[in-house]
Amino acid sequence: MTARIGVITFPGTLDDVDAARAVRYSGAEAVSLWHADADLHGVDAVVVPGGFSYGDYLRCGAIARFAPVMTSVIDAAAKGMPVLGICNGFQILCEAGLLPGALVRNDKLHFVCRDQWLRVENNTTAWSTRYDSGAEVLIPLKSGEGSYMADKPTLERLEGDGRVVFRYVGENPNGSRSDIAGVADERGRVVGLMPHPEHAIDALTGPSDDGLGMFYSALDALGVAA
Amino acid sequence: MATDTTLTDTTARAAETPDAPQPYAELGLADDEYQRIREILGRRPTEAELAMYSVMWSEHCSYKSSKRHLGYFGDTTTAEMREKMLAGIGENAGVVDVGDGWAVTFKVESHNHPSYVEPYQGAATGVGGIVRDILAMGARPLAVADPLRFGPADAEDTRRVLPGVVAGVAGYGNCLGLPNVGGEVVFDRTYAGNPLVNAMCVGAMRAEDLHLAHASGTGNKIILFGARTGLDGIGGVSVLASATFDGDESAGGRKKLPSVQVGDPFTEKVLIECCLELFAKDVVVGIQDLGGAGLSCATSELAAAGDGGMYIDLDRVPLRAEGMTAAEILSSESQERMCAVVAPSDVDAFMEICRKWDVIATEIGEVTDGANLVINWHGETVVDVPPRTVAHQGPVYDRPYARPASQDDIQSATPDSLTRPSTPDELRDTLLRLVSSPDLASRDWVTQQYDRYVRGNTVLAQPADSGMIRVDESTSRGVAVSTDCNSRYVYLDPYRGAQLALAEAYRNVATGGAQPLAVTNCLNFGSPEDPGVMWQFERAVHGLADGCAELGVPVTGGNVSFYNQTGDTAILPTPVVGVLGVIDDVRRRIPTGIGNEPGESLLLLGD
Amino acid sequence: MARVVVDVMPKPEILDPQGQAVAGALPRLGFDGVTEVRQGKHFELEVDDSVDDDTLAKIAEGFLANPVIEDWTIRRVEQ
Amino acid sequence: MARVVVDVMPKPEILDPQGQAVAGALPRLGFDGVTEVRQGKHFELEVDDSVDDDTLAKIAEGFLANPVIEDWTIRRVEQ
Ligand SMILES: Nc1ncnc2c1ncn2[C@@H]1O[C@H](COP(=O)(O)OP(=O)(O)O)[C@@H](O)[C@H]1O
Repeated sequence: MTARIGVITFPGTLDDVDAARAVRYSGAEAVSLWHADADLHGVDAVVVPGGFSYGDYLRCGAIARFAPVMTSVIDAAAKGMPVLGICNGFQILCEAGLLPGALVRNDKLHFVCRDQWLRVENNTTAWSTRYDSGAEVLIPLKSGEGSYMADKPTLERLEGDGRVVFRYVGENPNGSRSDIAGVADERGRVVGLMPHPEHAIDALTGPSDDGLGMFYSALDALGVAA
Repeated sequence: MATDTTLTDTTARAAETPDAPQPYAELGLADDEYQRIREILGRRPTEAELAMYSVMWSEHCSYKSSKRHLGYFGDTTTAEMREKMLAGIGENAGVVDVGDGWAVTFKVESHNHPSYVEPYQGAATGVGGIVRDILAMGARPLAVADPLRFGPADAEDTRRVLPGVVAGVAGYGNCLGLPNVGGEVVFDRTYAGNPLVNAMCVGAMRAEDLHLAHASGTGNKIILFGARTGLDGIGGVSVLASATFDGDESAGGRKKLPSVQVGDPFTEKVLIECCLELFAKDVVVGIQDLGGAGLSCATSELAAAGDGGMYIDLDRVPLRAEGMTAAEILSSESQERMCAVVAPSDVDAFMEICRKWDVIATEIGEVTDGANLVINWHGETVVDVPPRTVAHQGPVYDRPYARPASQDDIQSATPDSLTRPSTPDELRDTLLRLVSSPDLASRDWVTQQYDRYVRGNTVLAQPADSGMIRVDESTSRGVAVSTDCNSRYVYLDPYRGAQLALAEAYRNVATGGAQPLAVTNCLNFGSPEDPGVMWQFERAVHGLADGCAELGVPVTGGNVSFYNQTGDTAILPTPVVGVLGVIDDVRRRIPTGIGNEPGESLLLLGD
Repeated sequence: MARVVVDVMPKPEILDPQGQAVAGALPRLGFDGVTEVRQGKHFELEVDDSVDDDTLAKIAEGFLANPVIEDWTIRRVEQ
Repeated sequence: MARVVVDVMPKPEILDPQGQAVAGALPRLGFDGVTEVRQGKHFELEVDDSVDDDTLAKIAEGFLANPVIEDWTIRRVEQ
């Protein structure tokens, strides 16, 4: 059986073609999902890709989270479906309440595009089992509002429960609290991160192919061999 | 606030009041140009017509000072050079056959003055404009590049202009999802009051999908789609409302209209996807982007390129502001709009696709079997003109040009007269001056703000010599682009300097592993009314054209930006040259840099 | 019709890099005496009279602001 | 010390894509009756009593707002 992984397109989504390519590279079938269609078309997992949904006007992800497709994603996530939010997708998942915290303007106020080292802090989530714990991976980061914020109790809970999945290595690129690059929900099925694993699937077009591990991990979680 | 409709300046009214004074001079038309319009029409133009002619006959739209010289590009292009050219000068953008059924289109545009007035929005809308040009050819935009010129890095105003321009290029391009794969950042004092913000876009399509702007087929519908039309960028035209009939003061209250446009990259992104779906479903006969001269340009160019006339009902244009006059609607430079010609049987399908993308689309008129472009407003005719006279038959000037006397002095100041470091200390000092010079500094501060990864096809970007994009994933075919110009060389010798710019861009494309195929340009110069500047221009055009002939690559299009000067001081002549190349397998690209592997041999080619 | 103003501000404990950048720049521009700056968003809504305060609060809390990081205030203004 | 509020809004004739996006989203979220939205910036400044209204106007005009495309208002608020 081939896993079917949905990739959502909102108006203003940009990295949907890239996310679909990454899904295909991992051996799964990419199914495109349209924001206005609540039907998830029987997919096994969902990627909420990067971009500027609705122009990121108001707040990043604030408008997209109300799309019909997100209601279905929230239901499916409650039942344990693996969901990965990348960059704008991470912001949407936070706005939708699937992940805690919020992403705010980079501390230096500029958009930052750079190849970023990340440390894998938790290799037990649906999207990180293919990495060794503590492994360092090179993944592009490109965002203007990527600074992860949460109140102290939330941060303590995240750290205590091992829900910080990826952390920035070296100089913090955006002012993110505790150098957090990505977090998971309580069950480790929903993961969001600012850097773009779908841009690190081939040394031809990215700095590494380290990002593929996230997609392979999802296949493992779904119990299908890639 | 609303203009009294009884005062609408209709063609009938124009015929009845031949002597009504008109503010043509304020709109930038010369006496003889105004007379020519009267001759063409056999009466005085209406306000709306005057607005159309004045903007379409401006230097920016009509190329009146440069046309005569630009012809030399065509004269020097041989049949052999033309072989891979699917569309050339005169179209929205040049199109080149890159093999395997792929066609690639590319062009550079300037947005210099608006970027000085309001750096962020000026640069942002510059990117938006060039992207729509590429889209109007039927292509999917693939990547952008941004050749930039600023005053000295430590000048007060550069601190306002540079961060704003870079943030604007980033803000618009990133949100549009186009990787930024190249550009330049150059500092010189002559750009202090006149930065250059040039933007390049590259797009690709299947060769058979090439869409040229034309409106043929009587009964075909004209559909305006994208953003609403507002009071953007029509500062100049507001003299009409107040001057022609010295209207009441409430109309005069509009005098301070913004000449700035604000971009909405989200709307443009949706517009791109919507257009590509319209092309794919084959429901478009002709298409034109709305750029500098707004609806004036789009309607007159579409009609001029067709075989009939055109009727437009201006009341149907969706507006964003209240009380706009016909002239204002026609001149508005509101961004993120396109105009399509659609067969009646396809209108429903067209509208359905626009609804899917939440794009406002309105049928505003149709192709007629008449000869004229006729535009109605409130049920009366306000424009009735032969479209070619607006779009293509603007004035052509033969401006005097002469080698400035100062050129000898400039050329005699050779490097021999420079003092050279002769002691270790002086050498150290020179080296430190070099490495601390803004011109040699890292461009990271700029390029870090640009997304170079989006869409996952970027094979080369900064710090490579050229940007390279994979066009076809199944075959790994790709294209490379580079823009270059050392304007100090051009200043010394415009002919050779332009050739050096070409040679540099050509080399940058070649060293990445691509075969250079075609050339575009953005010719940034001072005032064409200065014979010395005109001479620089004429020499640069000849140098570039002759260089292209020698290398066997055609100039497929370009852009001219004159009047780049502060007071009497012109900028350094800056003919930015863009070269496009093809590579049949991007996996064989050659990344910039040496020393990647131990044991590499270093060879020096040339002398 | 009424005009409603909604102001949305970063919570006091949340870092406000935009406000800080402004506060840091003012002395360099020769303006002294501004000790703190915080930057938020200002919305002006034209609403039908049918829209009551409860609904406005829902719009502010559920949409215009992100209560994880932002506080909001609403006021109706005379026109 | 005084608290000063500066609101910066896009000029009426200038396109406001952010406000448009909000206005467009509200009906989809089930909120009807909001006919127009404009979005701007809201600054809260803590200033020494030595800073006069003239200086504040200069700060707003020259720095907080971009007068080419934005209008601004200043008010001092009681604390
Ligand atoms: N404005 C810009 N936008 C995008 N890329 C730029 C810009 N300016 C410079 N670059 C890129 O940064 C790299 C270094 O630029 P530069 O130092 O000018 O290179 P070179 O001197 O080799 O031409 C190049 O890859 C160039 O394309």
